[in-house]
Order: sequence, then structure tokens, then C-alpha cells
Amino acid sequence: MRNLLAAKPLFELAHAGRRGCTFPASDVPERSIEALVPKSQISASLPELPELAEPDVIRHFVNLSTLNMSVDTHFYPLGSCTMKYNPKRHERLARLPGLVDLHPYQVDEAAQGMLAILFEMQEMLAEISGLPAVSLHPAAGAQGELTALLVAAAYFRDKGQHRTKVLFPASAHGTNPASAALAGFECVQLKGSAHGLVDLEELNAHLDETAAVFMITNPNTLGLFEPEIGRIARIMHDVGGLVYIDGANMNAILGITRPGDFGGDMMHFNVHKTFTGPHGAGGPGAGPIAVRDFLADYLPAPVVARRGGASDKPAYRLTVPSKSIGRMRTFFGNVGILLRGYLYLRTLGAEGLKAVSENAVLNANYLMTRLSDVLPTPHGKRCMHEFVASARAVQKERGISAMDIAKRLLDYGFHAPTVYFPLVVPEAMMMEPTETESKETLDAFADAIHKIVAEDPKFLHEAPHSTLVSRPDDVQAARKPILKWEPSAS
Amino acid sequence: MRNLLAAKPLFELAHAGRRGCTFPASDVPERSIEALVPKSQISASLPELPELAEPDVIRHFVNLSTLNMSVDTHFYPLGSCTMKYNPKRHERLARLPGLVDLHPYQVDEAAQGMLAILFEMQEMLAEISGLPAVSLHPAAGAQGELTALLVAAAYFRDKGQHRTKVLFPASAHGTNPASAALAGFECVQLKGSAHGLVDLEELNAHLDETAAVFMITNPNTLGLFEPEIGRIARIMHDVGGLVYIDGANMNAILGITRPGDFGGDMMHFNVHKTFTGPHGAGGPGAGPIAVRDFLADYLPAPVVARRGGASDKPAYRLTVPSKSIGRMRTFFGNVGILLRGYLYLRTLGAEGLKAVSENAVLNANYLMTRLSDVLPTPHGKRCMHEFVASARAVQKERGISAMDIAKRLLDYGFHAPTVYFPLVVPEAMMMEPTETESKETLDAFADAIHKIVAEDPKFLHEAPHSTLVSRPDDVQAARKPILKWEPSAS
Amino acid sequence: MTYLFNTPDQRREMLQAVGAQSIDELFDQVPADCRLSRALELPSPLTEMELEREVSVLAGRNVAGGKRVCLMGGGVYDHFIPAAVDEVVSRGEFYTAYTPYQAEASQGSLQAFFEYQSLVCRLTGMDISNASMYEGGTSVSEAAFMAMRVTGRHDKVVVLGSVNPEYREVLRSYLSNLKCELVVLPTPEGTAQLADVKKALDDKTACLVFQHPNFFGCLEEPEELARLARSVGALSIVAFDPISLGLLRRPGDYGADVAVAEGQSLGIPMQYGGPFLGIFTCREKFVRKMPGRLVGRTTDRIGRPCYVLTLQAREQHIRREKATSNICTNQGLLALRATAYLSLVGPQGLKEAAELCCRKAHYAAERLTSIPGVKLAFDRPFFKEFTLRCTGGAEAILLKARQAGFDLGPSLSRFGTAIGDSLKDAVLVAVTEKRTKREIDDLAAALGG
Amino acid sequence: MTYLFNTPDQRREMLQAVGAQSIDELFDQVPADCRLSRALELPSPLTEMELEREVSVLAGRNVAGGKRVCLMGGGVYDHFIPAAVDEVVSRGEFYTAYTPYQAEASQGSLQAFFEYQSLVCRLTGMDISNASMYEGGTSVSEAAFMAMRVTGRHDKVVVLGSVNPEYREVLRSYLSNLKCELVVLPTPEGTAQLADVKKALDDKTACLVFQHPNFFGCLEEPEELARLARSVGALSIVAFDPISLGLLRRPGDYGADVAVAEGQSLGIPMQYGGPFLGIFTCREKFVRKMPGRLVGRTTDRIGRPCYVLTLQAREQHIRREKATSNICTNQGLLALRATAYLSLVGPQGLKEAAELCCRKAHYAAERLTSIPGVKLAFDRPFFKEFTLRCTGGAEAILLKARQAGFDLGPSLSRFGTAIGDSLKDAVLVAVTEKRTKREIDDLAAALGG
Ligand SMILES: Cc1ncc(COP(=O)(O)O)c(C=O)c1O
Ligand SMILES: Cc1ncc(COP(=O)(O)O)c(C=O)c1O
Repeated sequence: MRNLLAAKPLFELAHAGRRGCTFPASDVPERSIEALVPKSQISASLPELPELAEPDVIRHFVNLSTLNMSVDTHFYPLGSCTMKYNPKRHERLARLPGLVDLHPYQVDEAAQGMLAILFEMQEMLAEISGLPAVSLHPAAGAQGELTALLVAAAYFRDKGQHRTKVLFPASAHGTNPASAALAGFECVQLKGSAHGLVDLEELNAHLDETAAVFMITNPNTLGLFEPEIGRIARIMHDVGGLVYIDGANMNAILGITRPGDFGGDMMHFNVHKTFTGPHGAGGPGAGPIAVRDFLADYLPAPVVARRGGASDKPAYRLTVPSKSIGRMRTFFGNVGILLRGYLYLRTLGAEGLKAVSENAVLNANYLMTRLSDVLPTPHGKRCMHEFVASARAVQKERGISAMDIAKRLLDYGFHAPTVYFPLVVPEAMMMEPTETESKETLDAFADAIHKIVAEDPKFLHEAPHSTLVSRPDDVQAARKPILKWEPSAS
Repeated sequence: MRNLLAAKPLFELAHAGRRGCTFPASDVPERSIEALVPKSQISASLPELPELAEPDVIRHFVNLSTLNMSVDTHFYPLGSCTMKYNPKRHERLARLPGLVDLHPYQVDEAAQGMLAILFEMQEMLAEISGLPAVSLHPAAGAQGELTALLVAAAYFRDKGQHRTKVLFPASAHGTNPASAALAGFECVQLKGSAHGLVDLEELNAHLDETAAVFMITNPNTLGLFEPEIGRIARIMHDVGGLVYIDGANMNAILGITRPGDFGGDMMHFNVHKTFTGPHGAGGPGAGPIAVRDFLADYLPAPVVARRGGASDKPAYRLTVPSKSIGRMRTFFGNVGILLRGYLYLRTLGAEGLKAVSENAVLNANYLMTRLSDVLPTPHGKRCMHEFVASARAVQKERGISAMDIAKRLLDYGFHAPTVYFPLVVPEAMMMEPTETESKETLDAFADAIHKIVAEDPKFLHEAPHSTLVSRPDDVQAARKPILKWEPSAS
Repeated sequence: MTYLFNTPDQRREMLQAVGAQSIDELFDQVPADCRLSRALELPSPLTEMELEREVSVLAGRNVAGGKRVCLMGGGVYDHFIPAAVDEVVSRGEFYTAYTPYQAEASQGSLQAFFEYQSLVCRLTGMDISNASMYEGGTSVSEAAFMAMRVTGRHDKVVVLGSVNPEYREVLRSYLSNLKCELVVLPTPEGTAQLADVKKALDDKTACLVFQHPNFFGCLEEPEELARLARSVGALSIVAFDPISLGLLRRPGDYGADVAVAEGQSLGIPMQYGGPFLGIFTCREKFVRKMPGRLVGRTTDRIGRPCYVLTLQAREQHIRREKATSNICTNQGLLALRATAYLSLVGPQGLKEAAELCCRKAHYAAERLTSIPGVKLAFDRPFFKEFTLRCTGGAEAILLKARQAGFDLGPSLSRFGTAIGDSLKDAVLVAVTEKRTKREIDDLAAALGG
Repeated sequence: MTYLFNTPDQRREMLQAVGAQSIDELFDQVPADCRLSRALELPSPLTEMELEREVSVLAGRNVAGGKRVCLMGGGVYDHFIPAAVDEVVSRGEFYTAYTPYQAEASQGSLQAFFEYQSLVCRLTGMDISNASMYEGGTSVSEAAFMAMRVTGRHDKVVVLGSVNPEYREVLRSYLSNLKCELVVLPTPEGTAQLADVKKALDDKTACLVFQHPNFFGCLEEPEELARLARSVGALSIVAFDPISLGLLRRPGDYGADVAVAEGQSLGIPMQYGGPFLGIFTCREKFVRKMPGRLVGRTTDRIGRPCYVLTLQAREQHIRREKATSNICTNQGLLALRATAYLSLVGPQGLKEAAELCCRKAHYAAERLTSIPGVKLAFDRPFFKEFTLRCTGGAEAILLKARQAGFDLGPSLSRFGTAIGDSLKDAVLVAVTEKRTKREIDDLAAALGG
């Protein structure tokens, strides 16, 4: 039911003199604005915002929304993204006035309910990670990485060690090297093994007293659990370095194994993934970190502490760790997302949380099996919560690429998997079904893929056919970027 | 972005053992249910409801929603329906816990805020109608009619008059005769004049001492204001009858003229139309009535009264008029909709309300003018808030019917006007743009119609082409009705 | 003027196109002597911010929401509403659409209402359901009118005194200008006396109306009542509580001809009495005589399955004074709420909710009747609601509870002669799955138990 | 287990298809010695109803919402949020979608973000905007890093003491493992001393960071500051208040090279500090050096206009350690809020809001400084926020206000050494368009004015 008129650029819907939100007249004694603010500071004209009425705005954005696929509407097996269902109770409860209208500088005694929630969230994440000290401060996974690396840097500085290198496998997510570089470390990228795992020799070859941190995603990007993770950690610890676990794939191992138990010293959670954020078309997220005891004093500020013993003072308060690296952002953190994670964990409990991973892994293995005849998975007979299939065979035999399949899936009413990542798999199709999808959906998706690989390749090269647009020209976009609407450009 | 899988019938998405909403275990001392309720009363089996998880349910209904056109998404010029924009502030405020969680039997002193709102709503409707006594009780326009007719019946009974006939023009809305019949009156339908107005001679011919009520929609279904309304009322009053104004078309005359000023004794409002309900895909509505002083005592219960003078008792209370016809439904009324109407009136004020009608009438006249070359309007050079154009010419010349145009408009992203009603206009297309649509939208709509009437008639007979389904078989539906899902039927 | 689109310049252009000098000229058809020569006297307009402030203050003057504990009954109950229900009805495509007359542009609503009809049939065990009526009370009246049409008996309707007094009052109003007699059978013991019922029914009776669980919370003997009606050729009409069907036998099981209900319990907030949902179900053979909209399944031009409004020939817009009802606007969005609610709770959830209500209500009855001067009004089995008599007077106990943060009631005196003086010291108490043992204990303690 | 789909029977079928005996077997890759041999110790699971009850109790323990009157500032403000903003971001298709990498399945988000970028450019008068950063503080840091890249100067960053102390702290943390010097220029008079600034800047300076209106609420001389930076080849980075641009000159007008902001004022609730919106705008020539996602317009296979993520070669997932930032997940949904907010208020609404804030803040300052012992900390023009010194101590006045239902603050002592002892008796007061004269008068009265 498309309405292309309403989906025109906002600016083309505007008309001079139209009003949306209006404000009341001033009720304080009238004084001219120039008497309050120096004239030189006052703008001669108004910002050139479009003039729209409320119905324009609603019709525009509601129509735009229908041009999206989303978890609420479609199966969205995007690998590495954990596109699980976002429970509606979270949206309702996160809107409670006592939570949503709370100013971040409200004094602790007037924010005890919020602090209780955040304290309990810290405790739960410590338990899930097996790492006792938690900071809820970072805004997203990448900021969690940066924060943890700065914690490590502070720790080493404090110990008088000059460690400059951060190591990571070639399959590492882009944020790992980017965060390391931003934190002032030198980046060392390690080649992986033929099995898609860490190559221990390669790791050993790069280790010395300048090695600060080894960053590893586990389960890794191929959906495999590093079987040697214990040894890797020992090797790293032996040279005095630290192990960072990128927790983006925690959905596979909740209640099964814990980063703290397999040698991790620091980790981040992606609350917007594992604990069902939701993703918000790109954000917001929350990237809390958990670290070992000896790193606790370096955590960024603030953390929530609970007063022990009987006291007539309020139970919870914000504190600054003794050797804190300081703040990484303003205010406490992305509380709205942390809250949703808290609600999720309180809903599931220990058993429910473990069932999340069990079902996520079962779903992934089932889908992998269903697709193995047409899109085999080169690495591993079994996978964790996701797997990377390859379209190389259909590409060779029928000239149908991973991209063709991905685009054509949209016509069938499915979001595409992640394609061409990781690079180690040719014609990669990285699929993460998550636990909140049914067997029926997985079967329908697998059936669609089977149909697609039998379709006319030429037809597939031009897919998708049912969407409003098909195969945008990225090159043109980047060569002469048009990054904002301008009257002439329309 | 269709997902036909999720849009399958709910029952086909179910799977035994799946759970949506779960409830906690009982916390009161355990006793067997049979000890509480006789076994003979207990059902041997559970109702055969489908078993679904929350994500199933959300994905299903969200996908279904996208198969609708609606005011939020499309221009919806459905004649006689007043499909105006439904402000989002109403939805937010109607959800305030103090309003939405209030039990209808809460005692008056504990519901003073609600009663204040409802009292003010009564007052505002009295002022807008020019009729001093208001009941907010009726659930919708049709129930307002029935209520008012029963009020009239009680009034006549009380005066010892035996009046049995309700009269109305042929163009009356179906609810008018249906309500009259339900109220126990004999229905007399009057032929209209050639100009689409009331034929005074015809009216006179049917008037005698058995005439109870003349029901008239003004402005009428053709979008014309009855110029003789004053005389009509006088004639009716002269024989001792009452005049009922069907207020469905009040959007044309707010603050311009009032039913009480042009001779009406009783009327209903359609809050879901005029005061932007919203329509809810069929309901709910609210159909408050306003009547003259001498009818006030017969109004249904309850009404809200304000205590005069100083008193330590609460200001507002529910009362029963002295000769009340009783209740027409349980509880106070469709408060959620009345509340939205109240919010609307408080937002607009007198000037804003008049501007509503001015703009509604301007929009209708403009659209009528824009279409006059291809879809002329047989009755009236000018219209009020709506007009009835005719596709007779294009039908004759090109074989394109009103239905063809209506269906094809869907492909252009516009909801269709009301077609084939009223019957007095051949190939009728009844259009009510409302005031919340812009000139740009009206122009785009008119342009689309101009394009359509130039399209291939055969192509049009099969329109719409872009929707999920096209031209359902109504005859088949009625001949062997399938009114519920059954396993075999799928 | 946030909602008005056209700017002064556009209005000028449009007037020019129309060929009018002024907007006023467009109103020339309105005779001068009818015109309002002054501005309406309404409160001054408010911006959204002001409106929110003002209405929030008014909302705050109601004793509702927040920290209150609601044990009120009488037809409206504080049941839990899953957040997903709100999400479904918050879709603009649903709540800002019109009645789905234009099928191609309304498949979403049509399918949802078809699913509503299907769910309600399964819930009740009845053959067919319409797509909604206004609320429980008018559903009862519509059922009685249908019974008159079906039986051809227009003289007498029998209704039990244990039926919600407001349902009875509505029926009385609906019949007030007709020649049909409304016989109300007293139920001094809290439920029907079968012998009295038998006596009251005869071959002029169109229908017997009863409620189960009834207004006092007590369980009737529905199978017997249906049988008695059938034995004189009258229809049995039962008003049921949807939540009770997670535990109790279904109207279809015990042979009701028509089963109607207030559907508020199915995911609809209390909002001071409406909008609610009138559920209406009946036997298949009455389909062409039943009131209200119906959605049917059919196929389209090229054979694709789809949904349409059907059997419209029963309705006012086609049949006019011969229509089976005058209803036009119905309660679509509330039917959608019920659809989402039933989809979410499913059979198991409904059972859990029903059993919780039942257990907690019995616990509450036990605790409250341990208070001196408080006793059950009727010695009858009940489901989630019960009637208490209070030596100290009904208003006194309500007030005491209210001051402690608990809302009980209504007091039966509220219903005047429809209930009668014999119960003026009685109050209703309803206990939903939301209530906790702790709350019930606290209530009992606050009342001196 | 409302969210898990597969039933035991399905799980069995699936295991069979996979060829595994048990779910446990699927975890064989996890070495036994890493496995957790016990259950996690987490609070027991809650049904939705229980969760709602429990969280409502906790929410009730915060002093927020309801009848409170908020005059708190320091970077987060109680501005009015039109209901239509909430409606837009409540669309599941927006909030449950991922980053719009798959363009054909994400045109809705892409177009909305393109519109966001366009609106922000118009609001600020700057050339380009990215699609969002985390929040105001990290935007400042990202700007400083970009300045280093652009200027090739990695040794020195100068920031005014009147910049939000948390912004400065973030910058300090971000620089903590680098060799770059962070020079903080004290502003004892509440705004920059131009002579000091000039002295501090040199040809090693990557950028000058200032805030306008600044943390104390005072107006800086932005044009002068930008000129001083330019004169040594450093970039000028301003942190602005979006609402102020309904009244004050725009960063583009006064020559800022980079303009960043906390976007919370644009339709985002306070929610104890986040998620908020980092606005980031700069000159066109920095486009390939700027951090964060960008949406660009292009055409599709058959020439239809459409939107894509573009210039991704700057980003971590392509450029890895050479990326212009490590940001990946950004604040998309908050950018959407700002887009809806700006669309709704438009130029006129923004002006109204800004002027109301300004007028009411000045009225409040007048009233509050009439209280004995309370005076303005700085004799400088301000916009909507000001700093009060209180002889009785900061905490005392906050407490007194809080007890009367008014929230002021923060107290500047909260910021410790980042602000310094000289202002430890000072508090911030911010006045938005939501506040009324009546509230301000009541506050003054409650504080003894
Ligand atoms: C493996 C991995 N690491 C890190 C990140 C970065 O997390 P965020 O996007 O929350 O910054 C992601 C997110 O895509 C990821 O998949
Ligand atoms: C002219 C007219 N009268 C009466 C009605 C009936 O009102 P309601 O649908 O609210 O019962 C309508 C509604 O369609 C109408 O258009």
C-alpha cells in the first residue's frame, strides 16, 4: 500500500507558513529579546527548516517506515547482528515516567530505584561473564573495546610496563583494530588457521613484552568456538598480556561457558544484540564491560555501589573507582538500553538465558543442515549461533552469486544474510537465525533459497524485483557524494 | 516489503505447545479447583485457541496492518466518513493512568478529574449544537439516533400524544430508518426534490398528528445545506412534531450555524468523525446527543452535574434526569472516544473549530472544481464539506465506471471515495477531503483521476493491480458464507 | 493550528480556482437567519504542551492507576493487559482506517476481524460470531431482538434478576416503546430458582436471558436454563465472562442458542466504562437474522483467497428499516484488542488466568469474611467475584478500603430499584490474576480482619 | 518462555535433521574445562505481569515525572516532546531494523537519516552532518581527533574551562594513552578571556574547543574564538545547544569549522543520561576525514533515486585501524527522534521554544536572585541556563527546592576538580519552555524569595 507522494523528501512536502508544533505565548513579564541577549548574538534569520503540519510529518515517516524490513515484520538472519525479537514489554516499561523522565544529575537519594536496577544489572553481567567488575558506561560495543583498552593501558602504566601492541586475528571485527588504534596502540593482525581458528604459532611469533592485549571474538565470526581458547589465554598471560573477549557473539554461550572461565580478562557485551536492545536502525546500543578484579580500580566512572550494613543513608550511590580512567562519555550510560537488557534478564532468569543459547545454536545448526546441499559451510561440521555458508558452488555452476541470492531473498519476504564477510569464505553468506525464530520460518527460508538457486541467473542479477529500488549505485554515491537535500538536487 | 508467511491465517501459524503470555504460579494457599467450583461446571477441555509466541503475534498483526490504507498513511476521501487526521497527542493523553485505569464504578468523589472533563464536554457540545441539554451516553451515531427517538417517544407519551411516525428523506443514512424501526416507530420515507433537497410538498403531504419526528441530515448526503431548513422545522413544529438533526456532517458547519439555531430539537454528534475519534477500522465511536430544554428530563442516565455554590462536597456528580428513559448501554459511555473529542475541542477553541469547517468546505469546493471537467457534480454549483460527483459521462463515453476509478485510485496510492451512494446520483463518487489535507494532496489526487479516465478501460476493469488482492467475489462470499477459519477450509 | 494544512496563500489560490471571493461566500447556501452571528463560547485553544499539563492535572484528580489496588467488579475488571496488545492496536494502519468496505485497501482489518470471529467461536464453542457490538449490555438487547425475529414472538422476554442490572435496564429502555413485556424473575438466593423459571416461560416467550457467572458472581445452572428455554421454543441467551472460559464449560457445551458478553476482560483497559467490546455469538442457523457486521472469506478476481464484509443485506445501509439492527460504527479496534489478547494468552494462558482469578477470589472471600460483620451474601459457588454483606453498611467498608489504597465495589445500592433494598448493605468484590496474596492480606488487615 | 519458539517436539525433529543426539552435543566444540558446571546465579524469572509490578515499584522510587517541576541543566534539559515524535520512533519497522546496509530493505531508515543530515545542516548552517555519534561528549572528542587528522597536528588541543566538564573529561580519557597535550584554559569570569586564548594557541595546536552557550549558561564570543583558532591554522570546534539556534547565530554564521552538540533537547527524553544523540557537523572539505556513518543519495539499477550508506571507506568495517573512528552502532533511533522533532517544530516553533526558554530563564534568574544569599555567579549574558551562587551552600538550596517539588542543579561540586573549589557553592538552573511563571514564582517563594 505505497504512498509515494508522502514518501517524497521531507523538504518537498513543506510549504511556507505551515505549522506543526506550536508553543504558548510567554507568561512572564514581557521584555524584548534584545534586552536579554546582545543583538550581535541574535540570528538575523530563522534556520531554514521545512514547514510542515503534524499530519504531513506522520504520513511521511509512517510511509517511510514501510520501506524497511525489520524484526517486527520479517525474518532477519543477518549474521553477526543477533536480530532477535524485541519484547514489547520492554518498550512499555522503559517508558514509565519514573524512569524516562529522570534527570541524570538527580541526586542519588532521589534516584534509588534507578540505581537499584543498574546495580543489579552490574551484578548480573558479572555473573554471566565470570568477570567480577562491571562498568555499564560505554555507549556501544566499540566504545566498550576502547574503554577496556584504555583500562589496560592505565593498568600497564601503573605497573610501569610499556606495552604497545594489540593483537587480533584477521577475522576480527573492524572495531577491534579501530579501537586499538584510537587507544594509541599498535595493531598486529594475525593470520588465521585453515580451519578458521586462531593459529597458535602465528600468535606465539608475535608475542613479547610489548604485547598488551589479545582481542578475540569467541565464538568467532565463523560461528566456531575457539577450541584452544584456554591455551591462547595462557600463552598471553605468560607474556604478561591481557585477553580481551569481544562479546558480540555471547548469544551462543549464555550459561554454557563464560569469558572469565575460558581465560578472558576483559570483555564487552552488546546489550542491543545479546540482550535484545533493539537495534533502532543503527543504534543506540550499550556496551558494558566486565573485567577481572585487578582491573576494577581502573574502570571508568561512574559505577553503582551498594552500601553494606545497616544505615539510614540510601542503599545505592554512584562512585568513582580509585584509579579510574575517567569518563568515556557524558552521564551514566545508555540507560534506556541497559534497562531493556535488565528487563530481559529479569524475565528469563538463569534457565531461560541458557535456553536462549541452546535454541540459538540449534536453530543455526538446523538451518546450516537444511542449506548444506546448495550452500555448504566450508568451516566446521557444526556451528554455534551462526554459520558462514558459501555460494561458491552455485556461483561456479550457475553464475549465481551470494549477492544475487541475498537480493532475491528480499522478494521472498526475507531479509538477506550478511554477505561477503568474513573474507576467508568465498561468496560468504553469514547467517544468524537467533532463537526467536520458529522451525517453520527456517524451513520457509531454506525452501526459498532452494527455489532461488534454481531460478534464471539473469533474473537474479536484477533482483530484487518487488522493492521500491533495486541495486543502488554505490560507486556513484561515493564519487560525488550528495549528503543532504538541496533545492536544485531534486 | 510484504511478508506473506507472517500474514497467513493466525491459526496456521500456531504450533502445539507454544506460549505467548504466561502467568505466575498461584501465591495463595493451594486448594484443588474442584474444591472451589463444582466439577460439573468445569470444562473437560481447553478452548481450542491457537498457540503462538509473542513474536508470532506481533509479526502477524504488524504485517496485516500494512495491508490497510489508513489516514496515517494515505489520503482517504471517503464521503460521509470525515476521515480527518487523528492527532497523536490524543493517543498519548488518553493513555494517562489516571484516565485509562479508572473503573467506571469508582465513586464520584474519587473521579472528579474525569467528571470535570465529561461535564465540560457536555457544555461544549451544548454550545456547538445550540441545544442546551446533552447526554454523552450513546456509543455511536446510530445509538444516538435511537436514544433521541426513545426520548421523543417518552416525551410524547408523557404529553399523552400517540405519535407513531418517523419521517425522513430518501437520501437518509440507513441508520435513520433502522433506528426509527427499532424504537418502535413507523417509517415514512419522503422522495427528494430534483435538486437533491427536501421536497416541502411531499413533507406536508405526510404530516398529521401522528407524526413524531422528522429526521434530517444537514448538510445532507449530497453535501448541500438545506436552504429551507427553517421552514421545514416550522412545518414540523406546527403539527406538534420534533425535528431530529443527524449530525454526521457537522464538520461543515462548526461555529457557522447550529442545529438548535436552524430548528433542530434533537441531534447526535459523531465524535469519531467530526471530533476525530479515530475510526479504528470500524469503531469505536461516540454518539452524544443534544436536545432542547423541554426534552432534558428524558435524557438517558447518567449525566454529569456540577454542584452550584460553595460546598465541601465534590463539585461533580453523576445524576439521573427526573424522567429519564433509563440506560442505553452499560456504564457512562465510550469515554475513551469522548476524551479524544474533548482534547480536540480544547486544542482548537472557537476560532480553530470554525476554521475546521471553513477549510473542510474550501477543500471540498476546490476538489469539486478540479474534477468538474471529468467528473461533474450534478447537484449544486457549490458544496459544503463534501460533494457527489458522477462518472456517468466517462462511463458512457469510455465505459469507465465509478467502481473502476475507485479501484484504480488504490494503485495511485489514494483511498477510494464512497461510490454508488447516494443512489440519486448515477455512478456516484462521494468525496470528502476534510480540512487536514493540503492543496498539494488534492492536486495530486485530481491529477490521478485525470490520468485514470484516460487509461485503457479494460485495464481499469481489472484494477487495482498493485494490491494483494483485486475485486473480491462478494457474491460467492454471501452465497455460502465462510465466517470463521476451519482446518479443512485452508 | 497544527492540523490545518492550507496556508493563507493556498487558500487564496483555491478560492480563485473555485471562483469565490471569500471563504464566507462558500457558505452562501446557509440562510442568513440560521447563521451564528457570534463566535462560539468555548474555552480558549491550548497548545499541545498546555493541553498535556492541564489534562495531567485532571487525570491526577482521579483515584486510579499508580499505587491503587483494584478489586472492583460489576462487569469491568482489572485484568492484566500484555504490552503486545497495546502495540498491535497502536498501529496507525489499524486505528486510523475506516470500516473495511473497500476490501482491497483493507485486507489487514478484514483478516483480523475474520480471525476475531474465529477465535470467539473457539472460545465459546458457538457456531458464529459477528465482528462486534457496542458492549455487553446492548449485545443482550440485540440478542433479545434477534430472538423475537427468530421465534416470531414479540410479546415477552424473560430475564433473571441475577443478570447485571444495567443489562436489564438497557433491555428495558430498548423495549420501552414496544409492546413487549419484560419479565424479571427475582433471584433472592443469588441464582435462578428453576421452578420459577419454568413457571415464567411459556409459548409466547421469545427468550430467556441469564448471566453465568452472574452479576453477583455466582454460578448458575446454565444447561438447565438452556433446556427450560428450549422446552417452550424460546431461545436461551447467556451473558458470559470470557475469562471464565479458561475454566468453566462453554456456552456451546451447555446448549446456549445465543451467547453474548462484555469483552472488556480481553485486553481492554477500564477507561471509566468504555469503549468496550460487545461479543455476540449464536447458532449458525440464525446467521441471516443476526445483527452486526460479518467478515467472510472468498476469492478474488484471479482466485486468490481474501476477505470481505458479507451478508450486508442484513445491515442498515442496505436493508434500512428492515435491518437486523441499527448498528453502523461498531467496536472494531476493541475486537482487534481481543484478537491480540486471545492470540497471546492461548489456551494455556487463559486457563492460568482463570484459575488464578478463581483461587485468589476464594482466598479473598475467606479472608474478608473473617472480618466481623462481613459475610457472603449468597451460599453459592462463584468464579472470580462475590457479593459481601456488611453490617456496618456498604459505603463504610468501601471508604475504609479506599483510604487504605484499595478499591472495592460497586456498592449494590448504586443500582437502586434494579437490585432492591434487600441488598443495600452489599458490595461486589472481584479478584483478578493481578492481585497478590500480600495485597489481599493487607486489605483484610486494613478492614480489621 | 514467551520468546522461544521451538517446542520440544520441534527441537527433537531439528536435532534429528542435524544428526545430533542432544542439544548438549551441539556444544561439543566448547572444551569441557571451559564449561560452566552449574546454573548461573540470576534472580528467578518473572512473567510479564510480575515484571511490570516490580519495575513499577522501582520506578516509583525515583524522584521524577508526575508532579515534579524540573529546572535541572548541565547538558540535559526537560524540553517538551510532541507526541508525534514518540509515534514516529514507535514504528517497529524503524526501531527493530538493523543498520541500513541492505539498501533495498532499508530505504525508510536511509531516507530518514538523509533527512536528518539535511535538517542538521540547515539548523547549524554547516556544510555536512554525519548520521549521528554517541552523544555530545564523544562528539567533542571525535571532533578533536578529526582536527588532528586534518591539521596533521597531534600534540596539542586547547579547550576552554567553560566547556562542560564531562566533555573535557571524556577528551582527557580519549587522549590518555596518546602524546597529545590537553590545555584547559580557566574561565573565572564565566567566559573566555580572548587574550588568554590567543596566548594558548600556537602552530602546534590542532583545535580550540569551546561551548556556546557554555556550561555555565553564558554566551561566549564565538566569532572571535573561531577567528583566533583560524589565525594559527587550528580548527575551531564549537559545542552548541540545538534549541538556542532558534534565537542565536548559527555555527555556520560565525565560522566554526566543526560544530557538535548534544542533541537530547531535540525530542529525546532525559532517561537518566542516555541514549542521547551526538550531533557532528563540519566543513565539506573534511568529508573524507570525518567520523561516523553517512547516507548519500544515488540512483538504482534503472535510474530511480535512492539512498545508500556511503563513503564507508572511512569506517572501521572497511578501513579497520586506519578508520576515522571506531564507531559502529551509532544513535540511529535518536537521530530519527531529532528528525521528527525538527520537522514538527519547524523554524517558527524552534524560535518560539528558544525565546520562551530565554525569557523564562531571565525571569527565573531575576526572581531567584531576589532571594537573600543567592546571586548570579557570572555577570554575562545567558540563554536558558544560569549559574547561581548560594551563601547557604549548594546542597542546602537543592534540598529545599526538592522538598517543595522542584528539581534544580546540578551542584557544581559534583564535578570535583574539573570545576574546582571556587564554585563549590554554585548550582545550575535551566529553564525550558515547559516552565510557567507560576512555577517559577512558587519556586522562589519556596526558597524564601
Ligand atoms: C564481533 C563484533 N565486535 C564488535 C562490534 C561492535 O559493537 P557496536 O556496534 O555495539 O559498537 C560488533 C558489532 O557489529 C561485532 O559484530
Ligand atoms: C449521515 C450519517 N448518519 C448516521 C451515521 C451513523 O453513525 P455511526 O456510524 O456513528 O453509528 C452515519 C455514519 O456513517 C452517517 O454518515
